[in-house]
Amino acid sequence: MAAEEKLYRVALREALAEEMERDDSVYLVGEDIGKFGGAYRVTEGLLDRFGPTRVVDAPIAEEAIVGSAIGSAMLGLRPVVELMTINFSLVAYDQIVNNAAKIRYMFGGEAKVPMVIRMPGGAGHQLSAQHSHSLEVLYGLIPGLLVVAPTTPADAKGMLKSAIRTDNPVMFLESMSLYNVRGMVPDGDYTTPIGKAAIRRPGTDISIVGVSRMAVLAHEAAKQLEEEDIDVEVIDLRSIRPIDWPPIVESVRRTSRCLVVEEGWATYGVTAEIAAGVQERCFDYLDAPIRRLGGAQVPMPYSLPLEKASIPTSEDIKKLAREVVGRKPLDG
Amino acid sequence: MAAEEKLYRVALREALAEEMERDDSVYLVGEDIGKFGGAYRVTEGLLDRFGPTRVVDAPIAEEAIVGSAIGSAMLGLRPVVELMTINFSLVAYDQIVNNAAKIRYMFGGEAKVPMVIRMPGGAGHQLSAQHSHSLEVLYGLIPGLLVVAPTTPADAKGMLKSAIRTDNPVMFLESMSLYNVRGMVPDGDYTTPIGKAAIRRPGTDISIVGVSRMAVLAHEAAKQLEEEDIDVEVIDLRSIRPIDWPPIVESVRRTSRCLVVEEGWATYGVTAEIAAGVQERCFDYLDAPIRRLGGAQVPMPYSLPLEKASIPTSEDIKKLAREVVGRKPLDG
Amino acid sequence: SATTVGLHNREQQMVTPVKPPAPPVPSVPASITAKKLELTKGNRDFLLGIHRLMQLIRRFEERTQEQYTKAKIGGYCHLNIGEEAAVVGGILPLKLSDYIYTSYREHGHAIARGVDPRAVMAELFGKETGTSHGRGGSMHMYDAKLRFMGGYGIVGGHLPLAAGAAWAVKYKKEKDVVSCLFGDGATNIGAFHESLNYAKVFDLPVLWYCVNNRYGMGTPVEAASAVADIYKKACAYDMESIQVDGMNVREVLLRTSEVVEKVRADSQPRFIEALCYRFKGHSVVDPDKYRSPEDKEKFRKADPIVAFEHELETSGLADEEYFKAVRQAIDAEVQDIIKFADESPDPKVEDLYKYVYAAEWEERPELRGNPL
Amino acid sequence: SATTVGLHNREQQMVTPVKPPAPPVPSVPASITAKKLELTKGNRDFLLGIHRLMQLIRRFEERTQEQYTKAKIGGYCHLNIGEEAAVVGGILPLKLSDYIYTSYREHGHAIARGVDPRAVMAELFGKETGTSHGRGGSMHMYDAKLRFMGGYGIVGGHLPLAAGAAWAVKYKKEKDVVSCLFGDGATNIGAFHESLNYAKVFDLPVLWYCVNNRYGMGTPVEAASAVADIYKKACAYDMESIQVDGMNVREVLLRTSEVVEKVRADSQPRFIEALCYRFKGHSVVDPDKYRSPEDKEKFRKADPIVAFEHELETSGLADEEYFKAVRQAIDAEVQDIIKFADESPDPKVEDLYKYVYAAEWEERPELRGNPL
Ligand SMILES: Cc1ncc(C[n+]2csc(CCOP(=O)(O)OP(=O)(O)O)c2C)c(N)n1
Ligand SMILES: Cc1ncc(C[n+]2csc(CCOP(=O)(O)OP(=O)(O)O)c2C)c(N)n1
Ligand SMILES: [Mg+2]
Ligand SMILES: [Mg+2]
Repeated sequence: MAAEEKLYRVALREALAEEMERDDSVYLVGEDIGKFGGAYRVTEGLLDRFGPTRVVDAPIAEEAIVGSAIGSAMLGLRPVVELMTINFSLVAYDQIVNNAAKIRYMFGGEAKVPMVIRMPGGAGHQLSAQHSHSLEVLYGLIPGLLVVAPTTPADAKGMLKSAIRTDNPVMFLESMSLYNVRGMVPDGDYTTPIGKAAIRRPGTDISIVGVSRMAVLAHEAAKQLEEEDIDVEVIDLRSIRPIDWPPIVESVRRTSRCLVVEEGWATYGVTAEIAAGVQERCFDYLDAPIRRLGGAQVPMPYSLPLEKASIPTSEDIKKLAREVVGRKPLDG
Repeated sequence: MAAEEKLYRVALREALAEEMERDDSVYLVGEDIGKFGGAYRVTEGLLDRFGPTRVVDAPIAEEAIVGSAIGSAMLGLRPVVELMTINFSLVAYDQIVNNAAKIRYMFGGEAKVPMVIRMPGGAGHQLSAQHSHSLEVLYGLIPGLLVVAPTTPADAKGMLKSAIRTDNPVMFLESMSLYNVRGMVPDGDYTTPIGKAAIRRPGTDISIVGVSRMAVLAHEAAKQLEEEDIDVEVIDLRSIRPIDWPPIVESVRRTSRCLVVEEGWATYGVTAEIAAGVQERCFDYLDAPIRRLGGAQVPMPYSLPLEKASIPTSEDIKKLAREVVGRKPLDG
Repeated sequence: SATTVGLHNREQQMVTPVKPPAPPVPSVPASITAKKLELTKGNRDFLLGIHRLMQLIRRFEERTQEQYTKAKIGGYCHLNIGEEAAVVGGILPLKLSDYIYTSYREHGHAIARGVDPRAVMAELFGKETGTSHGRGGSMHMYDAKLRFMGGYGIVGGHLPLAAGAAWAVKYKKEKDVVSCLFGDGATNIGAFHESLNYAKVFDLPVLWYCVNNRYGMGTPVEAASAVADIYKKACAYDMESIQVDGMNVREVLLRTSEVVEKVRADSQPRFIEALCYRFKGHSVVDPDKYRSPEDKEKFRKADPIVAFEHELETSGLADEEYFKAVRQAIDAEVQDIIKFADESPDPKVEDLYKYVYAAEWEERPELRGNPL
Repeated sequence: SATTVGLHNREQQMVTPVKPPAPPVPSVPASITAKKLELTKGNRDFLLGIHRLMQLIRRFEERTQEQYTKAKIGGYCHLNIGEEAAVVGGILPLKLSDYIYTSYREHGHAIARGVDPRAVMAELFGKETGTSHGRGGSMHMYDAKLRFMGGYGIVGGHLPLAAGAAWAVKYKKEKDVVSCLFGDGATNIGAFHESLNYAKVFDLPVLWYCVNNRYGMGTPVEAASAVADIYKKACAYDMESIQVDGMNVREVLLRTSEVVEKVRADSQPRFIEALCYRFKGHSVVDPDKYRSPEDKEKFRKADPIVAFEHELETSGLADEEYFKAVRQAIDAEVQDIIKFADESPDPKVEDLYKYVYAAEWEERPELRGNPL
């Protein structure tokens, strides 16, 4: 298939525009997504193209933004909400958990809530404590939600289309640090399924599962570890809920070693579930404990050196991967 | 030490009253905790005893309740907030995560937030989807918070006193289903430390770690399993953040088998962290994968039979414990 | 009893003589005018229909309380007793094409809307035949056909949804009104503010309908709200707002009707406060010790059903014998309703995971979590 | 430069002749009356002190923008340029025993309060000598001694805290006022509503001070708020509320002073809207394409510093030469401030976990999570 190199943010924009063209019931709502062009410029130009009924600049009122999107979805529209960052989703957390995720079930299947909430997360921009969150687990925990975290422009576009088209509420977790990443994006209309992990690199010595941007870092680390003769299989989790266990399990059974990496706090983080689930499913195959890497367990500090010390790097991944690979198996 | 049998709710009430007597800066705030007596009658009688300045009936405005408590704590008071149930804490989630937990750090240690947020969680009362949540993990995840879940009247009293006395924000997770539980409560002033798990029953065949009410159920299950010659060690997690690893690790290294149980959703739940952490720390000692048990991954249904099918029972615990114990070790 | 089934087409119906047993919701004239509410012979059937609906709600709720005591019903359970005029008067003026969002105190709301009372009771019993197939219970009734968009349990949490429904109506260039019912206590929470502002900023056709029953649990309005006259809060949104006597069903009907049609005409949100009184405790298990007997007695004297009966009697439209017959008929009807609920089947346990997700994700095993 | 250190005891000080370089915050008379603000010789020092403070904030912010471009400062960074009258006028009338809560747009707020501008700049540079020891940055300044209770980044999120601080003041039977500053956009979020209602219900001594700079990011007030005159929103809380010309520092000082003392006297919350204009983009990286050049030009003509200088000049209290000297002195001062920040040490990486918890839980290893 023909493809072209594009920015992650542009791939997202294309998905939005194409879905809006395709389906009149799709509209966008968020703070400063129109005239301002979007805090991270994902929606730039869409107001001019689709007008203020379909690209809605909302007041700073996340409960109303998310809640009204839910209400409109119950009436058959397909809202795509942009929350400026994941940090502000906490104000709307009740709406997401108690309404978006539950309406279908608590009304016995009589209603549905086809909507997407897009928002960037992550740290690394000196935004300090209140504005540097990963928090995927807050949404991964909730039955009724689908939760994805694409890491490539191609996935960003394809998964956003899938998210818009499904009849379920989807939390679409972008990463501030990925908006400027380039990658090949297939031409034309395509979707990338929700619920599927991606093997980014095959390998035989260790399986590294990366969450969101950490999948990208894990890939970098893997390339460098090659020089040390460590052959890493890199799995991009992509789908936080549901978790795509089969490729992870197949991989770990093959490599017998596993490391899981996330940018946020690992204690009670996404990596906890992956590690717990892998040991359940691969117990007899493991030659070393599954290790986890996450951000420092602090509210994110502003100071650049402190912030740097708080976010996992590919060096950290390499170090831990070496440890896991170096660990003698039980019968070794 | 002399002791007396008391209800869990009464033990809590005593802790509140005694701490209010001891320290003028302690006050209570919440919805209907005064005239109404508290939705679960924990604060009954305290308004008469301490007056409306120290037992504050607040409007239905959880952000204001929690946020104002934080503000008052910054000025040296020691608020004890009652949120009617954990479900309503979602509306105040931003206040808890972005203010209570972060204020000290983001202001470089210049401020502190000595406060307690008490709230009951759990299911089993046909309260359906929006009112049946466990969600310990939402708070366990957050650096800056201490999070406890006492299961006995003695712990309820002693840990509440510790929570009120520490200079840190404490999420104090009660359980609707435990309010009417009786247990011996020591006389006089005592505290039970935060951050410590409790071995409820020693055993040699399997370690079961229970979260909140599931520690009680695990204990019941253990007694019954005795008849099947399965000797269970029961660990009551008690402290969600921090996790008290040493006794858990010591136990699992001894029994070589581990089961973790929570009432809420296990995927991305508290049990994920415990299982992940145990396999990291006890890898060479394990004879079977660590298993987890949690509630059904559904918004809680109202229907009694459906609800029953959604909440772990001691039968479920027994069944899984048998499986874990029955599982042949690697070299078996 | 087939006659208790909700009327989905009541607008098309002619005004016919109402004899008990009758459909629970009276045939509503195309528009409710002062003339239509005059205590005249010509209006008799409609007026008696309203009375009957109020009585049905009252009796339904009384029996609900009793069934709760018998453990046929569980969970939180909030009754509309005392609020019948506010409820019926607030809901009947809506067209069937209009939408309703409401709170957990909603049995009467559903019945007034025409939702089959058997389905309401069955939901309370947690049965598959319930409005939400037993998944929702007392707080979460739903009827898509009647655009009864649900009862919600988080105070204030449904107000943003109502704004969004109105957004959708406008988006689709339709002329429906979204009515959002909530309590006095709900006006103190953030979502209230955000929603009203949102509705005004985007000219959304919402009727914000506050049932001020003077208490949020044990807290009187004036202890929780800086402004005791709730309707005045609309000033912060530059929104037309009125207070109506929520004990007087004819007043509520008339004024709500006027407001609904204004909203429809200009797609501007408006606010109504219906002042009434919660006769029972907050929920069926509330011992209600925080209100003085005098206070309760005072309001009991203004019982909206008694007051309406008095009007009907004084104007010669009905007499005590008629009321007695209605009560008896309703007794029997509610008995049937309970029987229906009681005899209905529970949801199947194997359907536990049904409805968590829609469409291609429905009941997918990977969404059941750890398949232990 | 020792002279730039914040004055912690300015109330006790006598009004002394102000010659640059001088303390950034002028000595404030015990009460700011109309008389004290008259453009007379007797008030000269005080008035020039105010002018100087406004200039300091202006220059500080200009250099902040520049330092950001040089990557000395990171993160989100919001300036007070254009808001100097609203900021200085809103903050100086507070006693040093009063409390301040504010938003992320706060450099000028901190400086006006008397926080050492070197510590403010050092915080922007992420240094250990910063107000928050480099942990907070632009959005999270704090100074316990000056009761500057912090800058907060979640829109509206600090309003409940301010209500709580006022609760504590009342609880302790003290007579302090809590001033809470926030933007126009913040008045649309739920926490705003909850906090104002809360403050009124409990008679809390809060001054709600809205800096209406006419935009929330790219969104003009009237596009986001149902009521464009923000001060009118206080009607929903039965709260006294005024709008002041936030480009006129003397008006702001006078009227704020009156309101602060009213709040102190009767422990009733009050509301002030200071109408001004954000001269720069929302943050230093905002290209600000959404406002017309004409609009910007219009407001630039009303520059609050220029306007004040004009008053001072017309009344013969100062002349262009003086203003030039002040500017030069401030240039040098801010240069020193930057130097201080630049030369200050970074926080130590080994202190990463310090301050997560207080007291017995500080730096406990089990709270670092998985010790990998
Ligand atoms: C956010 C939230 N906080 C608290 C509750 C608990 N609660 C349920 S009903 C209620 C009182 C509501 O009062 P009002 O809005 O006047 O409605 P009413 O019950 O009188 O109909 C409270 C506090 C809740 N459901 N949601
Ligand atoms: C809850 C929340 N939503 C969104 C944001 C992103 N944001 C930061 S500042 C801002 C605009 C605030 O406008 P206003 O209150 O007028 O203050 P100003 O920036 O003009 O001083 C927005 C939307 C945020 N910080 N918090
Ligand atoms: Mg009420
Ligand atoms: Mg603004």
